[in-house]
Amino acid sequence: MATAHSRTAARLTMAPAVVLLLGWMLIPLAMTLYFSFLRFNLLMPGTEEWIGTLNYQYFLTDPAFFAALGNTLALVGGVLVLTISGGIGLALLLDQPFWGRGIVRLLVIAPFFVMPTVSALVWKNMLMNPVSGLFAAIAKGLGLQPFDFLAEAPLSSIILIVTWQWLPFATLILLTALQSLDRERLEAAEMDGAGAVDRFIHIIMPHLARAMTVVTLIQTIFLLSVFAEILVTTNGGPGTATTNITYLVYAQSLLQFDVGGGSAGGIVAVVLANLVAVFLMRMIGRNLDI
Amino acid sequence: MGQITLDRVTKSFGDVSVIPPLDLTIGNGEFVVFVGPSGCGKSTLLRLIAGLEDVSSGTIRIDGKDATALPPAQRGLAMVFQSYALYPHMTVRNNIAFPLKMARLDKAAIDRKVEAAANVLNLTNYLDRRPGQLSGGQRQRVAIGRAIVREPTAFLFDEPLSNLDAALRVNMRLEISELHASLGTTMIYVTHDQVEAMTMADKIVVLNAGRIEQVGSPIDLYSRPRNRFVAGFIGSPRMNFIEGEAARGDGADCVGIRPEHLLLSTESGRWSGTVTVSEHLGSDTFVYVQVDGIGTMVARAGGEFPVRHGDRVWLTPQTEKLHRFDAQGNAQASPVHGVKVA
Amino acid sequence: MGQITLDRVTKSFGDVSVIPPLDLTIGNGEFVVFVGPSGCGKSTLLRLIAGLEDVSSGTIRIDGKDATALPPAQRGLAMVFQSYALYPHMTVRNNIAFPLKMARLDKAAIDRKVEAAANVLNLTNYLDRRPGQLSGGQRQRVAIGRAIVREPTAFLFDEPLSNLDAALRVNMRLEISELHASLGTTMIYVTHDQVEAMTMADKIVVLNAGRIEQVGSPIDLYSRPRNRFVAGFIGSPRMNFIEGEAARGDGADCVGIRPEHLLLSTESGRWSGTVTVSEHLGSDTFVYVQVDGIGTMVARAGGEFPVRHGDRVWLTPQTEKLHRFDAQGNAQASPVHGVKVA
Amino acid sequence: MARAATNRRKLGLTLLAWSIGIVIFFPILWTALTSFKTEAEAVASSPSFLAFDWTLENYAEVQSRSDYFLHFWNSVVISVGSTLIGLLIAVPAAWSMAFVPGKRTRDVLMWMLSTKMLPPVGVLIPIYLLFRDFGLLDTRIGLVIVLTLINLPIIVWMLFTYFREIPGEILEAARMDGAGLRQELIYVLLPMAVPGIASTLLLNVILAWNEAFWTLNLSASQSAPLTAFIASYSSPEGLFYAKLSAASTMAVAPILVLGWFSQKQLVRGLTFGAVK
Amino acid sequence: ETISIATVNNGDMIRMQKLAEHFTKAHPDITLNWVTLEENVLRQRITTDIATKGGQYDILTIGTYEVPIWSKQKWLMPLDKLGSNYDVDDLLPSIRSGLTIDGTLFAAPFYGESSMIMYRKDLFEKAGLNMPEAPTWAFVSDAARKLTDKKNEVYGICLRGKAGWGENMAFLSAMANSFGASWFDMQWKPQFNTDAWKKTLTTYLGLMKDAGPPGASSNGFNENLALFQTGKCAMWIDATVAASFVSNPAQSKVADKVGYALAPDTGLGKRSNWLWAWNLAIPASSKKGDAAQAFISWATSKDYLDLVAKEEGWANVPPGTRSSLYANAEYRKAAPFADLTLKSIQAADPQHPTVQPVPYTGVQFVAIPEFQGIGTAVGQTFSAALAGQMTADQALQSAQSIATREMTKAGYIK
Ligand SMILES: Nc1ncnc2c1ncn2[C@@H]1O[C@H](COP(=O)(O)OP(=O)(O)OP(=O)(O)O)[C@@H](O)[C@H]1O
Ligand SMILES: Nc1ncnc2c1ncn2[C@@H]1O[C@H](COP(=O)(O)OP(=O)(O)OP(=O)(O)O)[C@@H](O)[C@H]1O
Ligand SMILES: [Mg+2]
Ligand SMILES: [Mg+2]
Repeated sequence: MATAHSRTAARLTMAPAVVLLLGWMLIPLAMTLYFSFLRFNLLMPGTEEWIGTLNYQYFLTDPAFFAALGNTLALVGGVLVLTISGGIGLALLLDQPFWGRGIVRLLVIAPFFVMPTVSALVWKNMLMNPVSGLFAAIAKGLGLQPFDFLAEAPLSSIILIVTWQWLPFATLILLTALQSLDRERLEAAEMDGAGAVDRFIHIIMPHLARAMTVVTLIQTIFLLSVFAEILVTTNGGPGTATTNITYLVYAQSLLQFDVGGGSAGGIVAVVLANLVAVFLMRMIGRNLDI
Repeated sequence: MGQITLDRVTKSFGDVSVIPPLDLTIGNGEFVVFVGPSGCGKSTLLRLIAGLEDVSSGTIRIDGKDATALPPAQRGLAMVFQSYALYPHMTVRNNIAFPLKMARLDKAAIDRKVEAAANVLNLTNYLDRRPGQLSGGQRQRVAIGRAIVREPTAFLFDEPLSNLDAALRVNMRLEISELHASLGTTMIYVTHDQVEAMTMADKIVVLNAGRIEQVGSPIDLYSRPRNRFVAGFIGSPRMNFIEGEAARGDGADCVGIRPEHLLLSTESGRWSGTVTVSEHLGSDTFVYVQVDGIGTMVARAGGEFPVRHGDRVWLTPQTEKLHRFDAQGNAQASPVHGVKVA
Repeated sequence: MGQITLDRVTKSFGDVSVIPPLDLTIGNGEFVVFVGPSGCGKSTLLRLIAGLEDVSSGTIRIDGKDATALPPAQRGLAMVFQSYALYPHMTVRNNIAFPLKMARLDKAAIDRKVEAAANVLNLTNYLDRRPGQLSGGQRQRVAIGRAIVREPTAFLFDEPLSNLDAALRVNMRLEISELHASLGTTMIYVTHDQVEAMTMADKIVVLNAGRIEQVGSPIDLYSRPRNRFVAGFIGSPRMNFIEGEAARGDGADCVGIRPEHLLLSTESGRWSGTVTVSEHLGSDTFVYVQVDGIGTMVARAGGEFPVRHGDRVWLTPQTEKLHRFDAQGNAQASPVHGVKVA
Repeated sequence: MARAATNRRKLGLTLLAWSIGIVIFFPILWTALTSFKTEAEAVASSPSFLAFDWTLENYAEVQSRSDYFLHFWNSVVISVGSTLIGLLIAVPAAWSMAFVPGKRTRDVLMWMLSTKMLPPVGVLIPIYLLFRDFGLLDTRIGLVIVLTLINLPIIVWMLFTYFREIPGEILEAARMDGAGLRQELIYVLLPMAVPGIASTLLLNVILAWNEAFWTLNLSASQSAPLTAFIASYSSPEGLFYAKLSAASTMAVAPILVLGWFSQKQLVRGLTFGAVK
Repeated sequence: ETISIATVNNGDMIRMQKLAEHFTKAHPDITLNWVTLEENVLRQRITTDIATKGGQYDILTIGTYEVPIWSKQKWLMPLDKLGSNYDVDDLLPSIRSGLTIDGTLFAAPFYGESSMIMYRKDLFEKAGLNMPEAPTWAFVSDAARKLTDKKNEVYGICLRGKAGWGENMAFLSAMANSFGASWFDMQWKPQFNTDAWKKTLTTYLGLMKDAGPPGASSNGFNENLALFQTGKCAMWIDATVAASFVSNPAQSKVADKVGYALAPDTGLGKRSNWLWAWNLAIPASSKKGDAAQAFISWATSKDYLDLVAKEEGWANVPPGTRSSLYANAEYRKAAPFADLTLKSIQAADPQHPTVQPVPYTGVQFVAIPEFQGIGTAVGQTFSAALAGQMTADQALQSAQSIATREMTKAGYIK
């Protein structure tokens, strides 16, 4: 497949996608970079002036920044761990024969189709609300004190909501991977005397490694920019307990309309995202053999 | 020890009966080959013995003990799969060591056994590679290594060489035969390759639609096939069958003659016809002849036999090598008495 | 017409030179087979001819016209791939019609040609099936059908039969030979199957690491290999080579003798040794002998030769069939004069 | 491994799987049920599961407040439109990555994916300004453009992994048969990749349907999709659970039903090369 | 002509949307496009749009906070074509003054509100307590603790806890005013390190801990409304508009048991009630100014009040904008809270919100552009304190440093 002809064609066919994405990335990024060196409050047009790195100084010394950094990592990490472990469990379960497998599968994948805004609204108001939510009703029914999820365990609650949304995705990919496992390999292990646990550890888990990589990669992309769930449920609070980098940038540029500061935050977020990207590609992209 | 007895074993998948009641005894140390057309139940039978499938009814005894309900790991058998079924994420060493680890052997013993097996199989230099970095033949050897280390009472092979290319297949065939000679362990081997069956087996089991058509030594089956199915199935190129008037002359509903038992002549003989294709291998020549009134027959000539498309040739059977079958396809009173050196 | 000339053609992938400068002429109507060990560049050479890869230097001429820079579709060649490369979403009819559609033929002409091709290849009943619903042999025939309809100046086949099982391979081999006989079109055929090469080729090209070792008719290569590589590569089981003292006696650094040219005896002969493995095929017996001071040699006996592991046997070469090679492995003055009927 | 799965074991698995499935599905089920309750029942301190007075008034109320069908149609146009255009751009790119891979292929793909890691809030203002200047604010075409761009990397990746499984020999065969690049794509590659393309299409329609940041910020009334529709139901004053549930059900139901009906196709290509 | 109206998703606005067909019937050449959004989203959307001159809307729903800032930027169109029978002088003076810059009206109030106490007469009676019309914080705190009965899910007092300058900070700023605290001194120095603020916050936190509902740190207006309507709060201090919801039997289980009182004070001369109005305004860039003014004129007119009264009853009339409404006997009958609402509105003085003099206007906000950010960030820390994540002292210290930082950055503090 490698004649000069096809290589030229390849370059031409790549071009639209590459050019568009470059434009999509570079143009706003350049503008953002420029704004980040300005005093630029949307509410005070005409007062823009070059202030050098002042915006960065403020953003990076904001105590909320470190909280946000930690929260972002906790959110991404927590959801990844939960969705992957839960996904493996569900995939193993859905791979077994039982009655109504098709329907259960539909039930399990359903959350993936729900808009983040809707799921956040539903969880916050109808399930987790400590007074009129369903969990509170259940707790009261059992004679327990209702738990105030979003106030007492805000980040965990958000992790729970986001996990609920992404669990189906992880399950589907892991299930497909599991079903691609050569049955003869499992039988060979069985002949070799491996029990169910040994087969899981030594055969199934390594086989799922690649799928876990993919799940990690894709979910990280989406989890880094989790936003609607936070906006709807906690507005980043209480305090900064659920402020992630995305939300912090949002607060800066769209609640305070400090475009300069928000842009500086945006650039910082871009740098961080790229660090994560490089890390991901290095650590696990290799595993993908693309 | 390694005696395996199947007693009225049957197997159905849902409503489909794949193995009708079947009896078979495999003696200790024997090399038994299952052959038969695709889908006849060879793999199923092997998997029943391995314990990877449950029998629908009947009993499987291994060394006299009832093993029908034992899980695979406890039957003391080792299996080599067609796809090799190696663990792709483990090194060769760990692949081979896996059954030993599962048996919770201590590290020193495992190392010793793995080294020994690698030695036998010429894998010592590859112990730290992954299966993905090995050639087909090497992979197959790893699969065998994994089976050997367990010191099983019997080995089960399901078409272990069918993914290899011709040259390699010859080598691996010899290696497995030598392994059998040196270990002396019972081996059950599924194949659809003529040559493998003929050259490796102590005993061939010919299966057809789950039934056993004939059991015997390779030479037995070659020279005294019990019926047309076996006669046609064993031997390559396959036996020429002659029916109708021409067969009636030899006192049977159908007579069969193998290509290597037909004498070719450019001058005279019993049947005459024209050459359609002649295949010149150097060592042999196979001549496809359109025989008048009978159909296409294949004959083998040793070395180089200079005929080409369209030439007229004559064929004469070695009469003592004629096989006679009745209308049901069963062999009539055996015409061949003993086998002579050609 | 269908003459293809390669003139100092080379090919490198990045820094790796796969084909060093190579000259080759393929005559009109010839059936040329490329053989050689895996990775020697057979497929690469075929793809260079097809135009699927660019040559690194040199010229390819088809029927005298420079085709080096032409895209594949304009070279007038048709290719049959190892994987068949059928279009799985099209019916057999559409698969075969595809090249005609690309050539903007009108519907009636297309239909006519497709029907004709289907007729030749016995595919008429399958025209409305998808490739997925066909057996391996039928798929291969569709692939050939797709090649035929274009009425190409030459056909290129890259191991077209290697995915088929043994029995089918024999049939398809015959079919392709017949096709060549009836169409008379040039065919270039890559294989690593001995038998295919020997039986189908007008001319075999033996490749080794991108170089041409020898070009000639099958019988030529079989009986007059130009060097040890060709001698060892052509013929199955491969030629026995004897080096050192034993060879010196025959006036060469190395002598070769094919298994079928060794006489086996249980009583006396030139070399003696013990049997390690004897393979009884019924029609032949291959005996692997550990010859004292020389190593393992293989001999073929016709029919059944009753020896077993450990027996002592004697081997005697047919002297006129001995091949002599010098220290560089090149054949010395040809010892074989003409080929005689065995 | 077809050894007798005893019925007892199967029954146990069935119970386990169904309870887990129902727990996971419960929030959606609960929302749907609540949408048929009156507001008073929706907040009742001992919630009833089925035994309540079913009512459709919440749906009527929601429809009278905002034109559901306009938003629905916007959602359809935007998600399907952006996915189709994305496919149009991504197919050639994925073709070249899969069949004419170079040393940079991997890097290009990873770079494309990394563009998705940029936080959208960081570039909202610049994009807003650009959109204003090009008159794209509150237009469907504007949203289609943005969603095309943000989903493009995922589309390219999915198609790439799918194309890679198609043997290159088939495309070479087409080339030998006289097909040009365009014919090769249209007659051979695309039909063969239909399952993968269907899956890509579905996944990206779902992602686009649920994308809430850009759709909300770049639309007003004309082009607002269901994500904007739902934004007017989050915490209005008074009792709102039942209305919120009705609106949520209306926003989620179409894509959920689509997803359910096409889950086989969705799953078929949803591996991103995870399965080999 | 099509005009786009961006509005907030509360009951009065939704009612306006429904009744708008009366307007379009009278103006067949005008069609209306509605964008109804939740308050925070709405504010963000329209601010972005107007600041970048995006021009997506012709009529904006904005609060009293935005009007002076935006009109100073010349972003709003003067409302000079409201028609001859649009009785501007009928608008309540305290409301109108916030919307008028240099004598020009830049936004028309749709409804106005202050805050007051809503309480459960039945519970007070049972506990033998008697609510004065103008209670003090001491009384309110004491009563709240006495009325709390957590076992039966009755909480003494429900107050806003959800972070946001328009959420908990609206309440806390107003409360701080009554404790003699303020946001800034005359040098724009933040004042969270004062005793007055400390007293404010400890009172609030202590009260919520002892007598507040669980999960208070995520309760805003809506959550508290739901709690009160379902009978779970004995007292609730919040917007006066809530009165019509809690007294509406269709929505409220306790409709017939609600009493009203002025927001509490500490005797320093300022009560802890705020002043707010949702107003309709037109971006200066709108090309459909005339049509938009016609609509605003309709929607904020006396006739509109009559229309609502006719269609939905007097209780549902948007309150707090016109004196004439409070003179209307029918309304006073239908709305027992009318009197207190008016008193509360009149009691608020956006020009002089605090006990000490300050450089800013606005009762529960500071009318500078930076306030949204600072207010929200401070709101976050107070919300965190309410959730128990930090002490009052830590929260105040952190608020002080946030505010100082931002004010320094914005150049107020040199
Ligand atoms: N799990 C199964 N469920 C249903 N039918 C099965 C199953 N496994 C095998 N069969 C059927 O049983 C019959 C025997 O299959 P088996 O695999 O044993 O054949 P085989 O002799 O090994 O064939 P081959 O030479 O092609 O490997 C076939 O008809 C097959 O379709
Ligand atoms: N696209 C490529 N890039 C780099 N090296 C290649 C490429 N294609 C082939 N090669 C190398 O060129 C050599 C010849 O390959 P080729 O496929 O022609 O061998 P072959 O003779 O067809 O082998 P086989 O019998 O296994 O098909 C091999 O060493 C192979 O690794
Ligand atoms: Mg089988
Ligand atoms: Mg090749």
